[in-house]
Formats: sequence, structure tokens, C-alpha cells
Amino acid sequence: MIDFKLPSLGADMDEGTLLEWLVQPGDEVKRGQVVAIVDTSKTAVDVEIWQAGKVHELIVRPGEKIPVGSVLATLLEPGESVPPTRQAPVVQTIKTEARRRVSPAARKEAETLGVDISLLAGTGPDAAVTLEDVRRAATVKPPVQAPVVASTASAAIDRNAEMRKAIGAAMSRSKREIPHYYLSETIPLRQAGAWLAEQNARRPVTTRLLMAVLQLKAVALATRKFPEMNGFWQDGGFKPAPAAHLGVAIALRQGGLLAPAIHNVAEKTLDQLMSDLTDLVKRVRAGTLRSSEMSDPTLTVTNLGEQGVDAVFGVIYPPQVALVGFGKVRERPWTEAGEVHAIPLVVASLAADHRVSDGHRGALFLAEIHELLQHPERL
Amino acid sequence: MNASAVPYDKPFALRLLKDMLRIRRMEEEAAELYGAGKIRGFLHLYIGEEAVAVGALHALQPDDAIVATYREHGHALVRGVSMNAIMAEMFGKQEGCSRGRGGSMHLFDAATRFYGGNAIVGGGLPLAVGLALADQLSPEGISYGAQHRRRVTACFFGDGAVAEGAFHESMNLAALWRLPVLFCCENNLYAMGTSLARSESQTDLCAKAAAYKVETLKVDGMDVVAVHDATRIGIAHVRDKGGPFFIEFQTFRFRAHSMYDPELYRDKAEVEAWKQRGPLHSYSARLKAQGMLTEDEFLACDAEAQAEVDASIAYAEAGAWEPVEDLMRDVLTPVGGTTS
Amino acid sequence: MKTSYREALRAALREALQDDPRVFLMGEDVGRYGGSYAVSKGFLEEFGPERIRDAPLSELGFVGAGIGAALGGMRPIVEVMTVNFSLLALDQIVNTASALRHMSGGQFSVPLVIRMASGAGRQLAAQHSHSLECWYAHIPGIKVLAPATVEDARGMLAPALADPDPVIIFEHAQLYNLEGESNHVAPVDISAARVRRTGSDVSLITYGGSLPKALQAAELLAGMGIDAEVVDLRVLRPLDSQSIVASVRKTHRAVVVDEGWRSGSLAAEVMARIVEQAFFDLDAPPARVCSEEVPMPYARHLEEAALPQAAKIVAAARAVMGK
Amino acid sequence: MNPQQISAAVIATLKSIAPEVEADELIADRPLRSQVDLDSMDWLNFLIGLHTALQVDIPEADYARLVTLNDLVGYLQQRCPV
Repeated sequence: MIDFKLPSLGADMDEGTLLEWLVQPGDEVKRGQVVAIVDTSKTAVDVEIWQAGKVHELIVRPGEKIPVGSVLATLLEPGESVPPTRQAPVVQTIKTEARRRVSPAARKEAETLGVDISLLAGTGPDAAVTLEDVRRAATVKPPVQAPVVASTASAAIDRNAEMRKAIGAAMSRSKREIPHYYLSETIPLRQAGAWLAEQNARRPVTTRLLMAVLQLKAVALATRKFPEMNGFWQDGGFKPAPAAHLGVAIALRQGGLLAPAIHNVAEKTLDQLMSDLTDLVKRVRAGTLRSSEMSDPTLTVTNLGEQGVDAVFGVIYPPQVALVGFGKVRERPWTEAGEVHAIPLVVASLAADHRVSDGHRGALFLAEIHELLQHPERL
Repeated sequence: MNASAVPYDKPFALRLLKDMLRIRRMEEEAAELYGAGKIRGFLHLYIGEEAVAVGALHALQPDDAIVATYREHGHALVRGVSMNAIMAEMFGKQEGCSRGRGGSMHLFDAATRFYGGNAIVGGGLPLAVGLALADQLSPEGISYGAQHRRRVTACFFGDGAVAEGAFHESMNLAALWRLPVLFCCENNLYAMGTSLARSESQTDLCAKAAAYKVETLKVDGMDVVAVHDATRIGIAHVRDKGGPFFIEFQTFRFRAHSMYDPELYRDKAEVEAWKQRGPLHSYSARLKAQGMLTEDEFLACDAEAQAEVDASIAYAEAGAWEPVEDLMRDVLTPVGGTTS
Repeated sequence: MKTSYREALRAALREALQDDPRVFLMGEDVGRYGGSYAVSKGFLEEFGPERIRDAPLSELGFVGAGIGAALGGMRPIVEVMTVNFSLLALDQIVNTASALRHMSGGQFSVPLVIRMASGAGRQLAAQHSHSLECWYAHIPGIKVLAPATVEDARGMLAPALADPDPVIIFEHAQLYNLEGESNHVAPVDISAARVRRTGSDVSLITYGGSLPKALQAAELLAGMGIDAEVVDLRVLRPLDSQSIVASVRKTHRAVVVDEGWRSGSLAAEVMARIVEQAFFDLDAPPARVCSEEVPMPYARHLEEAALPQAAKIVAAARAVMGK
Repeated sequence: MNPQQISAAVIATLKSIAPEVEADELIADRPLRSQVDLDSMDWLNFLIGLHTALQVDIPEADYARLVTLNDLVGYLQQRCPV
């Protein structure tokens, strides 16, 4: 019998709410198959299973909130037969669907003012409905239900508040535990820009590349020489990752941020990366991420240049040990061989964990990225 | 047996006898009432040790203070607390000397300066030191009338207390500050079930007090005359010289520590040997030998004591239970209330 | 008039000694040494060794003697150097002083004042940093005061001495150098909590050495648009539930700040009363900022981490505000 | 296709990328990307959407000319088949 447990989908995840089962008892499942959708506080995630077998029993029902590590379902191993009888499963679950969080004062006030609490979005701690929520609702018409971004059973969850809390927890932990150091380097993109323009001129709009893809690939290749930037700080020590699964910071339109992974970036072609990136952004915004994408980025790349800033000095996402940032690509004066030219430049920055690396290695890592971006055709 | 003459006039000599009888008869009845469920909690009987309270307390003046232990029925009675109030207290009635809030272990009486009734071994010692300190510091002065007599605080405690830090701290403070305390150690040889020899490296208790430069006396606690004489010597020392005095009364309790115990800790033979020296019959024998007491007089005394006990039981039985609505009284002094 | 907490205590003690011949001060090093916190410096010369009484290191003995002297008609002020040492006298305080009135059926009161320093913050490590106010506040039959301002340091002693029952005064060691205004000559009340800062969003309820931290936190919160009310309990037994509940009814949110360890703390008691008496007024679960549950470490950064701090109070207040 | 139809198609495509956009609130002669938060991926997806809806291919070299809603509508009108 295999226990299929709720995996941790990030350092800041302690629990999740099962939204939907994609399999039924009796179904055969393959390794890597997406079998369930789970709502972390940040987003809905497709959860994969890593053992093949036959679904025996679905233990957790949609809507239930369970701690990481809880058994979600049991599976029969290939060849295993159904055990004759089984005692009623003892499952540790936290029932949440039963009762909304409403402060006692808000509940009393809602009764007095005749406000239907079930229509309100809570703004208090743990998204509880507060006195102010009730009073506001009593003075204005009930708000139109905002479109639900994620999916099915999660309508009541105030995604923004939850996500803000989760980001806050992860970032606080990072700033508390990780001794950050910061470096930056201005990188000329004349060759890269020209190469990209030339490529895209020949491509239909559906297959065009973005500069971000070149940057991702350059970062991934650079980690081959600088493995101390790529991996996890765990159990008091650094564990380098065997491949570069780059977390791509993606801002959500409704606020908040996710940084799911594109796997094996160094081994992929630019076209593959572009297609992965397009797909990832689409799924982030549709709320259909896979558990492995959420849980295992080995190094995060953030590109705030879109917002027009020159440089970004980021906060490392634990247990990762570094974060590479790119600012806006701008045309600026640049001197080469004593002559001033106007060429596109970008400021690449590095926030890295001093427990793992020093500024000297960090500087060399940025220089490597610099060098790689000078030869876009080799990327 | 000590056959020396009892050096008192007949009324006083009989007073001592009568008080020992009152304690004995009261406690015998108390034991029976305990069995009947009328008295509950802990009940520590003084039977066998009566000579100590009677002899010592008759040496004190009415304005002296007394601090006693949880084996204090006899001390309260001899001090002047009525048997009715004591019995009612043991019954838990509001007519009790502590309104039923204290029980057997916590008899108190402001009128006779009887400060309990302290049931933490050694706990009364610092209290006695403080009462004596107040007398020494009292702004009204420490002289009374023409005699300029010092008030004394008599503090009773058992041999078990000498193992407590409170004993040593109190002995030191009283000696250091030369306070008028009479330390009355009732050495009945057993702290509950632990004999002195099994708990103390130094079993000479006077030596412990002497280590603090406190004057001491060791006396036969089964002999009411010896007790009285020793206490008068101690009191005189305290009043005249100002510092504390320590008396070890060597005595023995005939019954269990509290109502019942299996007495695994002492030989029946030892108990029997001490009973042969029982304070009541040895003292009455001496009085008879001296021609101060006839058997009829003894029986009359005993009958009077028994009648008082019977009356006190009736009084306690008839007493009232304090209403539960008054549960919270006497936690703090009511606003506008006064203190002693 | 601007003065320090220490000077205010001194002035109150001197006044008490001058006004009532029954008052005397007793404790370790109160006389020749001048008091371990210099509160009674110079008193030995002024009032003599009878009334400024150096005691041997016998906390059980001299606290008990204080009880006896109070019974004997005096008005002793017993100084126990720190709350840590008071544990040696706990028997006399709990088994005798607090119980005597009740177990004597109301015959004897104990008009005793015990002063002691408490609290951490000076790198004194695990045996000299306790905040055990709640142990004493647990005991019926005594009153427990925690002056946290110069005014209370000056004004609480007289009513404590006038009280017929035992009163324990906790002086947080971090407060002795606190400067503040003390204009009054009249005694303050020792029955009610006091609002030290009015606010409408959240009640920060605290006492003693945590009051300055709570006030500091309130200032920081103001900068974030959160209007915090700060309630100084002042009297830890009997607790002034009415003031606590009144504040929470107004703000609907409570953060209790207590230097004691969280488990079984005074903060727990305050929180329980809030939940019992103001449940339907609460707009968020009440929160606590207490000391971490570790014997106080010596190293400064660890000690700071173990204690309530303004930043922790701010974080707790923001959390109950849902921010 | 007339300008109204093109404009409607542009806005529908835009809303598929940025659902919060209110057509009434867009100012036609102000830079679009400053009114609607579109990063380069959004922009690319927007152009892909237009390509699908209107069968118009927009070379990267022309991006610089497409600043306002009016620019877009005008540009598309010229290039729209029919």
C-alpha cells in the first residue's frame, strides 16, 4: 500500500486545501501524473504523484484543509491486491469548510445591522470578517463577486490576503535567516539585442523570443561554473542542485507574486525555453501550476525591468541561496575603444547568501553572465 | 519517679492538674468525634504532652504572645480560649474561635494574643521573631506600669522544626537583635515518623540554639513542675536581659502523629515505657503522696473536666454553619476595617 | 517637577518614615550599603539602625519577622533585594501573610509592605531576571502593585502602608533611572488600572517594565496609521477587569504585553478575562507578547530576543489588525 | 473592417490579457502600456491574440510605432485583409 501524502510546495507552505481529485478509486496512475489540485495559500497547484499504482482510496475530500505530510490517498502497488478489510482510516484533517472566520464583534454587529456575513470578504487576521467589514457592507451595496482566479472550491478564500501573508512569511524568514550580500553589473546588450531583432524579424509573432529567455539561459549556463549559486541551504549546510531549475518571478495581475520553476534551463534551446515561459505565465495566471514547479526552483530570476526600474536587489526565496535580477533594458551611452555609442544596457544584480558564497565569487558569476550574453548565438 | 515536693499552694497545684485533665478529656472526645465524622481534616492530638503546655503557659502573663503549631489544642485551652470555641472550631462551626475557617490546625484568638495554629513546620518561628521585634520597636515603649516589664513572645515548635531553615534564621535574628522570644521546643522525638536520630547530625537541640549564642535549658517535659520552673527561669531571663531563651522540653506523644498511623516508626515498648511516665498520673501521684490531693478530689476534678467537654460538644453541635454566601469574607480586610 | 523613579521611591519612603513612627525599613543592605538600588541611601544616618534595619541573608526569616512585626502593631516595609530571592520567603508570604486573616476568622490582618525589584534587561542571566509577578498575583489575601511611572513610584507607598493587608510592590529594575513628572503630594489610588495613552484601534495592556515598551510601540503604530490605546494595569491583584474590558469594548482588539513567561502568565489571566467578559466585542483574537520560554540568557542579543520588545508589540498589534 | 470593429477586437484581446481593463477608462491617444500594466510577455501575448483575431502579423520592428490605442487601430486598419 502506498500513502500519497501532501507534498510541501514551498518553504512557506504548512498546509493546503484539496480542491479537486483528478483520479478516482480504481484508476491506474503513472509516475509524474497530475492527480489532484491543491490550493496553497498562494495558488492552486496541480499535484503530481511520483509512484505508479492503482488508486485505492481517496481519504481527503475536496474542501478539506490538511497539513503538509497528511495522507491524501492510498494506492495499491503494482501487483498488490485489495486488502480484505481495513479499519476506518484515521485521518488528521482540519475541517475548514464548516465555519467562516468571523470575529465575535462582527457577528454581533451583522445581526444588529442585518448584514449577510456569507457575502462578505474578510479583511481581518486569517481573512476573518471584521466589524469594519460588516459596517462597510451595511453602508454600501453588496460588492459584485470578484472573478475567481484560481478555481472550483476556493471561492471563499481571499487569495490576496493569503498570498500576502505567505510572501510575508517567506520573505521575513529570508531576511531573518539569510545574510544577504548584493552586487550589480551593467551589461551591454548590443549583440544580444541585434541578434534578437534579427531572429524575431524572421519569425511569426507566435514564435518570437523575448530578451528574458536569453537572460534565463545565460544565468543557467553560468551556474555550471558557479554551482554555489544554485541549490538549497538545508539542515545547516548547502546542497548544490544537479540542474538549474530557474524560478521565474511572475507578478499576478491581481497582486502578489509567484516564482515557479522552468526545469533544466541550461539543457533547453531558446525556443523550448520561450515556449515553457509562455506556458508557465499562462498557467500561473490561470492558477494551474504543477506541484513540482512550485516546490523545486533552485535559483530565482526576477525581471523588474518591465516596470521601468534600472536595477533590482531582491530577497532570496528560502531555501534557495541566490537571486538574479535584471532591470530595464535602456539605450544609454557606452564607451568602447574610446568611442561613445548609444547601445542597449541592462543592470544585472545578484543577491546571494553569504553562508554559501562570497562577493568575489558572486562578482565572477555576474561577469560570466555578462560574457554569455555577448554571444547570443551560442546560447 | 521524681518524688520531690510540689512547691505550689493547693489551688495552683490543682489548677495545673485540672488543665491537664481538661486537655486530656477534650482530646479523647475529639478522637471519638473524628471517628464519628464530626471533626475532619487533620487532627493532631497532644495526649501525653499536656505537662508542657500547662506548665509553660502558666508561667506567662496575659499580655505575652503565644505562637503555636498545629498540635495546639492544649495551648489554646490553657491560654484561655474557651473549650466551646475550640470544639466549635474543630466542628467547622461559625462559633469556632476562627469562625470555622481554620479547623483543628488553625486555632487563633486575638483576645489572648494567641497567634495560632501554624501548620507549616517552622513557619511560626519567624512570626514570633517579628512579634518580639514589634515589642522591641514599639513606639509606645516596652515598659508596662511601674515594673518596666518586657512583653515576651513564647514560640512553641516541635523537634522536626529544627531541621528547617526557618529555625536557624529565626534563632540568629532573635539572638542578633536581642529579641524577647522564648523558644519552646517540644521534643517528642519524632517528626511525624522520622526520629531525631535519623534526621539530625546533632541530636542535642540545645547545642543548636547555643550555636547562635542563645541561652538554653533542657527539661523533663513529662513533669509539669519541672516545665513550669524551667519556663519561669527562661521568662525571667528574657524579661531581665532582653535576649531570647531556648528550652527543650523532652516529651512524648502517646498517640499517632495525626489521628491514625500504623506506628511503624517506633516500638510499642518505647511507647509503653513513656506511658509509664505519663504526666497526669505521675503528677497526681505526687500530689496524693504530698497530701495535697485525695482520690475524691481527683475524681471531682476529672468529672468537672468531662462535664466541660460534654458541654462544649453540645455547644459545637448546636452551632451554625456559616452561610456559603459569606464564603469570600476575611480574605482582605473590608474597607474601613481596622487591624490588630 | 521632574524626577527619577528611584528618587520618587526615596521620597515616598522618607515621607513614610517621617510621618509614622511605626514604619521601619528592613532588608538586606538597606542600611549601611544604602540599598542595592540606592533607594535608601543616607537613611541609616537619618533614621538610625532600629528603623533602617540591615537583615542577614535570611529572606524567610526577615520576611516572616516583618509579618510578625505587622501583627505586633508595626508598619514594616520589608525590602527583598530581587524577586528571585523572594522565592526563599515564599512560604511566609503564601502560607502565613496571605492566609492569616482568613484562617484566623478575620481576627488578624497583616499590614505589611514588601518591596522587591523584578525583571530582566541588564544581562543578569537566569537567576536575577525573573518576572514572577503573576505567582504573587495568584494568591488571595495579598495585593500586588506594579508602579510603572514616576508618579506611581512616588504615590503608591503611602496607600500601601495604609492598607490593612499585605501589599507587595514590584519595582522593575529597568525603571529606576526612568525620568518623569511627579507633581502630586497626595497618594495615588491602588485599585484601578489607568489608560496611559488613548487610542481607538487596539488596546495594548501591560504593566511594570513593559509599559515604556508598549508606549514606544504605540508611537510606532501611530506612524503606520494604527491608533493604539495603552492600558497600565498598575494593580496586578486584584486585577481591574473593568478598565481592561472598557478599553477592549472600545477598540475591539487586545494585545497583552507581559515580561513573564507566556505559559500561565498574568497575560493569560488578562486574556482570559477579556474573552470571558468581552467576547462579543472582540474583532480579532487577542494576542500576547511575553518572554520566550527559556531561562534568561546572559548574552545581550539573546536576552533582547527573549524579552518583549516594541517591535514585537508592533508586529502583534498589526497582526490583530489584519495588517 | 471599420475602425469601430477593429477597436472592439483590440479591446477584447486586451481584456483577455488584462481582465481588469475597463474600455471606457482607456484614453485612446495616450500610451497604452502606461495605462494598462503590460509586461513584454503580456505585450507579446496581446500581439499573438491580435494575430489570431485579425490575421495580422506585426513585425517586431513596428513595435515602436504602436504606442497608443489610436496608433494600433490605425496600423491594423491599414493591414487588415479586406
